[in-house]
Amino acid sequence: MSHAAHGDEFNVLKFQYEDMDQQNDSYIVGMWTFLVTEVMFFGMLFLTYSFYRANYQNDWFKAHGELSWQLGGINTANLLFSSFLMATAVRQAQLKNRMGVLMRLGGVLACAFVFLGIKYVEYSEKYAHHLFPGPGFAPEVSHFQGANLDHVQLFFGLYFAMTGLHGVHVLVGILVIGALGMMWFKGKKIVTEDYIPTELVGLYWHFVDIVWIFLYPLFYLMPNPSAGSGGGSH
Amino acid sequence: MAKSPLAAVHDDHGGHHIHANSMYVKTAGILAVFMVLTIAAAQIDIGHILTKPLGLSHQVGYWVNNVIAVGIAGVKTYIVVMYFMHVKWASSLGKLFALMGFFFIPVLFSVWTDFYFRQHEPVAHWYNNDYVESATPRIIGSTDGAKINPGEEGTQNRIPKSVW
Amino acid sequence: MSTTVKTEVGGMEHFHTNPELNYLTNGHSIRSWLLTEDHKRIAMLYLMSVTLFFFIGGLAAAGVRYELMSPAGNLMESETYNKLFTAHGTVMVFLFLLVAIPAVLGNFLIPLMIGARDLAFPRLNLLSWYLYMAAGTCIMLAMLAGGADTGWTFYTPYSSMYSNSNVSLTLLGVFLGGFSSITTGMNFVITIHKMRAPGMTWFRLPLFIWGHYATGVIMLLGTPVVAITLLCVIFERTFQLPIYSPELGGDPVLFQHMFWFYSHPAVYIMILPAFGVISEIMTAFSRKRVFGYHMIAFSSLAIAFLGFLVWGHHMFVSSQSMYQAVIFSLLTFLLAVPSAIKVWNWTATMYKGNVVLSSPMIYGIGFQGLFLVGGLTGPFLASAGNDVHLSATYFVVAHFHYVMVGGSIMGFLAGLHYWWPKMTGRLYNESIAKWNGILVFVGFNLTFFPQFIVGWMGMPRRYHYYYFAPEFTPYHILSTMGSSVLGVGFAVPAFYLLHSLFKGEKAGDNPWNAHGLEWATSSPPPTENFRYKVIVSDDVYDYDPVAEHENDMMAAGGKA
Amino acid sequence: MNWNLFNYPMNPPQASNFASEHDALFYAIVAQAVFFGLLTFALILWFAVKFKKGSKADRSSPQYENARMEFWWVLVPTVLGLATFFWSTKIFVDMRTPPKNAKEIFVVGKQWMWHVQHPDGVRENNTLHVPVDTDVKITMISQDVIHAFYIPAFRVQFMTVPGRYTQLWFRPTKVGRYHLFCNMYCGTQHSEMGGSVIVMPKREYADWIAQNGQVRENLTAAQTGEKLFNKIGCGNCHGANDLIPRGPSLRGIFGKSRETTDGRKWIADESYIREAIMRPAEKVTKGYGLTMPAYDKTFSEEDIMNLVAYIKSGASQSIPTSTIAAAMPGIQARDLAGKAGLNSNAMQFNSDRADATPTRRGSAPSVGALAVEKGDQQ
Repeated sequence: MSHAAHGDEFNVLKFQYEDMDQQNDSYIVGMWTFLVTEVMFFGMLFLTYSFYRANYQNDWFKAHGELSWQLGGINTANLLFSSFLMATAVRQAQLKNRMGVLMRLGGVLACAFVFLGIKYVEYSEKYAHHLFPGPGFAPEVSHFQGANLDHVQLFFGLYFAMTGLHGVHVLVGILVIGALGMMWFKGKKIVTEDYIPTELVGLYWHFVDIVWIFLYPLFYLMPNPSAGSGGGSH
Repeated sequence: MAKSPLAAVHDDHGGHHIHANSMYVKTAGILAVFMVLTIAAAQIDIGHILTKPLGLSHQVGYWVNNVIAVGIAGVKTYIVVMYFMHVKWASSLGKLFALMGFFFIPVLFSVWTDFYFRQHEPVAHWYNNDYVESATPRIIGSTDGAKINPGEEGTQNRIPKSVW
Repeated sequence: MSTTVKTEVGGMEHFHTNPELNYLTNGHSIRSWLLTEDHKRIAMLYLMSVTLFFFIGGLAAAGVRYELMSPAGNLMESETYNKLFTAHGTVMVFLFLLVAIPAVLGNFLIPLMIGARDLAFPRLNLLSWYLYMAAGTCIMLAMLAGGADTGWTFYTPYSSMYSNSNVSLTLLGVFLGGFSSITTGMNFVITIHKMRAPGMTWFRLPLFIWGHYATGVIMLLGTPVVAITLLCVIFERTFQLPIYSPELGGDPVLFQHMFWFYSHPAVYIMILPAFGVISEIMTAFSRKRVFGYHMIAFSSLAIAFLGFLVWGHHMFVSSQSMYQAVIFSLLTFLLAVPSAIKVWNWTATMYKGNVVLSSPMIYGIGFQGLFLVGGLTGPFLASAGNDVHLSATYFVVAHFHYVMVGGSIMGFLAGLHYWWPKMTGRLYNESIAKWNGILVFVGFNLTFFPQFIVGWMGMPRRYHYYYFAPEFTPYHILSTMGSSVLGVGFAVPAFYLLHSLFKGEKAGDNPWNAHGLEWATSSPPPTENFRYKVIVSDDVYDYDPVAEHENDMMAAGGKA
Repeated sequence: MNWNLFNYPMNPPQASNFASEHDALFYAIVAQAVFFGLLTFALILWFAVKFKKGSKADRSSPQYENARMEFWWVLVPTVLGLATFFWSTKIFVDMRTPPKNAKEIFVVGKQWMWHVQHPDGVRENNTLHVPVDTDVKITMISQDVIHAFYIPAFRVQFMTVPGRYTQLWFRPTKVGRYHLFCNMYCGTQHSEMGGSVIVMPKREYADWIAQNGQVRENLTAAQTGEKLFNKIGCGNCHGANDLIPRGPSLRGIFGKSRETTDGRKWIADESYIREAIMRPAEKVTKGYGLTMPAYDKTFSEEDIMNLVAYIKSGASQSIPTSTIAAAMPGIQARDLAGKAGLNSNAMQFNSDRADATPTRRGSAPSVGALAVEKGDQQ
């Protein structure tokens, strides 16, 4: 992240800024504007989710039984822990403790890989059960206790779209954290002299956590919408 | 204004909050508690509990369940944003932009009013000429709603089933 | 800005390039252009690319117009026609209108106007151009591979399940273009917040900046919504993930909600920067401070905010709830007010000024005339009862062309003429430019006014032929004739502006004798924009019409 | 109001209860727009001339803010806007609330035709016959993509959405033939999706309904084929001549050479015609789009034999004359189609599946197939 236009000693302060305060505040607020766009990005998906859920409560309740709340729960705890590690990594960056940062970033990466691993297990199980929407959608009908399979398919459509996009964000997070870790490892001034780059990556990672905080209860922990036994879908 | 940018870093050093480790540990602890709460709350069918002793509709309990789930997620988000993401100590500009997205989500969700109103519109039912306040909550265009079998309603002679 | 304090900055010399060099001459290699982080060079890159795409979109429009000249539709196949109007819409909206003023004029001028050395994130700025070019490449590739035939609105389920054409690639292009737009918006918002020179308070900002601030906010908040919406359509086409599929109980109308949630505010992305340009031009050529500065500034923000609450007026006849439609109709009428304020404030600015009718002003007045018609035909469509008949007819087509072409493109041309001497350091042929401004105005009205009538008679939009309704013919013929004139009007500036690059007179730093920070630096500006530290102590638009008039009178008296 | 430009009308005919209401509002807004537009632009031009740099006009005490003036130009558009809003909302709500006893007609939109079914069981394609001075409610659904049912002369329009019924209503007030359009872009032949609305005197409408209900017996294969041809409404696209761009005329094609869009040449023999009916996608005549649905599930082999017999016999449809005069000048090509349709629209489809989604993408049908199968089970 160094600016080529001027000498080495100035590669922390970019030429368009007057001082570090201005630069740092711009970076932090800039990251937040990016996160605002991300909020809107996922917001639309949550909106779509809420319509269909409200409409097809019973079918979706039956469909959600295919998801394992235990696996999702492990992932939730996992992301929470990684978020904590990330926050402390930023603290270590403020303290300019290179090893501290590296260890915590390594922990975050490990958590991210575990997350993706569990996601892989979940996805491949869904795929093996023919729950991926589209031409191959051929679920075991008995699993859904008479739910309208169209709506079940809609459920899995949104499930794959939303958790998939979240997964993509985790992947991007891995790349970014990896790059940041490399910089710390090599002791690049741009990260060691100033904690802001680490903070920016941290902000992104926390956002990824926040999305999962909503995804988990909405997909994995649905309450039963109908009284007593099963209930008719409409 | 001739100070070197490197000097600026050192000058600023004290300006940034370096929080105690315990703050992060506490925050993570609270988040973990909320996580357990979410899972626990989801295991309880509040609708089922409310229906029998209190005589409340099952739907009420269902919505209580939902509100708890989303509410806890909201609180967790607030905690993450404020403490992990340091918005509590951010400049007012930072606060503004951190909140902007969350402010615009309700604007986005105002699309819901359309779907809400559709239920309450005086729609003439398609196969008989009377107005019916549509009794079933057919909020969105569901194919179930569309595939009406006239035979059920005793108006079977009006429209041959075949076209539809 | 005579009283702007100019002091040399100690310790910053290393930022300074050779005083002989400006941003254009500072490096001649292709690499120095393609990897530049200089906002001015990126603006020039954008200028070249939007011009290219504008003419591609224009060719498609010409095809559409010539086809409609006869009712039989015998020039091309329906399929070709559908692809042509889709290409026209997609290219013009996503590759030209959304980009033209913000990314060219905004990029170039925002740092200059607020006294900064560059935008807050120069590298992001370059990335946004590359994303834009990737978007353009995708859309062009899709066109070459046969094109999409969904219309630029990509309504589901036609786009997601039925169309056989290259919809996914086109959508991918639009998606990438969306991210280009987001990065530009982020840059503008942060720059305007954080990079203002000392003394440049919010109410000393030129209205151009206010317009772009509002635009940036819309880009940030709206674009991601449409990006994900279109991404869902791609998912639906490629992975068959059902998101809007009505067969499975999905709701295609939800797509329309999401699409217009962005695409209505997007209209303001196109027009708010043009408002900014016109505010600058009206003051500079009336030689008078803009009338009601605060009103105009706040009306921009009001438009940006209210703009997010009116999308439903695109859906009065698309099975949206009746009550919802009524609410949207009301909000739309309210939204008309800030636009009306602006037009009247510009008019009042001219009152008791010293109006100079140079070419930017001609385009500016043309903008006012056309935008007036565009704005005043808005209430027809805002009133739900009327819109039931007019929705999706040529009336709508004419209305939004008056706003988009008459407003946005006229604004772009006006701004380009106004700042061309600053951007290139050269003067173009003023009289050709003036006459061309009048030509565009006339050609535009000839093209689009007949469409109001034919739309009112019920001509549906996106029809390939209308042999069954020959009563529409004369209006289409008129419209096509007008479009030829308009085409010439759009082509001519390309020639005289290019000519000026090589043969034009040297412009000098401030050829219009205008006030504003951008005129206080040299033309073309140096890479670091200002060779001195900028401290602002004046109010914006610090013109003195009375004194100037007295000078004029004395000069005239002296001659007599 | 009837203005003309070169003998062409400048406004659509007023043929329903909404037309005059709607037009009054329209012209009121026109008046507003013309007044403010001319006023403002005249002011701009006048200022540009009067205060031209160096002119002698008075510039003393220029104003940069004037709260009172700005208040007025916030207030005036707000008040006018609200007035217009309430007026238009009244009309809009009227349009969206059909009266209780309206005659209900069902419409299915599909690529690229309108299927109309009258309450009495009479069906037609791309034409809509309605009695004058009767409240008519159209209940619509789309079979594939979104369409919009638009009758300019009635000032009514509404989209048809797959998966949900929508409706509009009107009361025709003037006998005549009016345009019917699809006004939501729906694919290649979008422009072709439309026809005429024919407003008839009440008695004629009753007669028309009665005529179309009758059944004739004891016919030859060709005659049966002709009946079927008319019943299905083939003549709506395959007219007496090649004027209808949806499909070629079938008159006398038997034994002739035909060229398909892929450049192959065929002799129009029995098997060719059969193939073209059952799987039209493979036999699209050069110069035409694939508009025709596949009828392989619709017809029995017997039906197809009859149809082939009819086409073999020359397929010389009689073109009946309509009692309805064309309301618009110069309607010719569509007129022929419409008149052919007048005789042939109607009656029942044999099949359970008027399933016509020929343009569905190659990869999608499996999704659709599921839905269709389920539909059948119901």
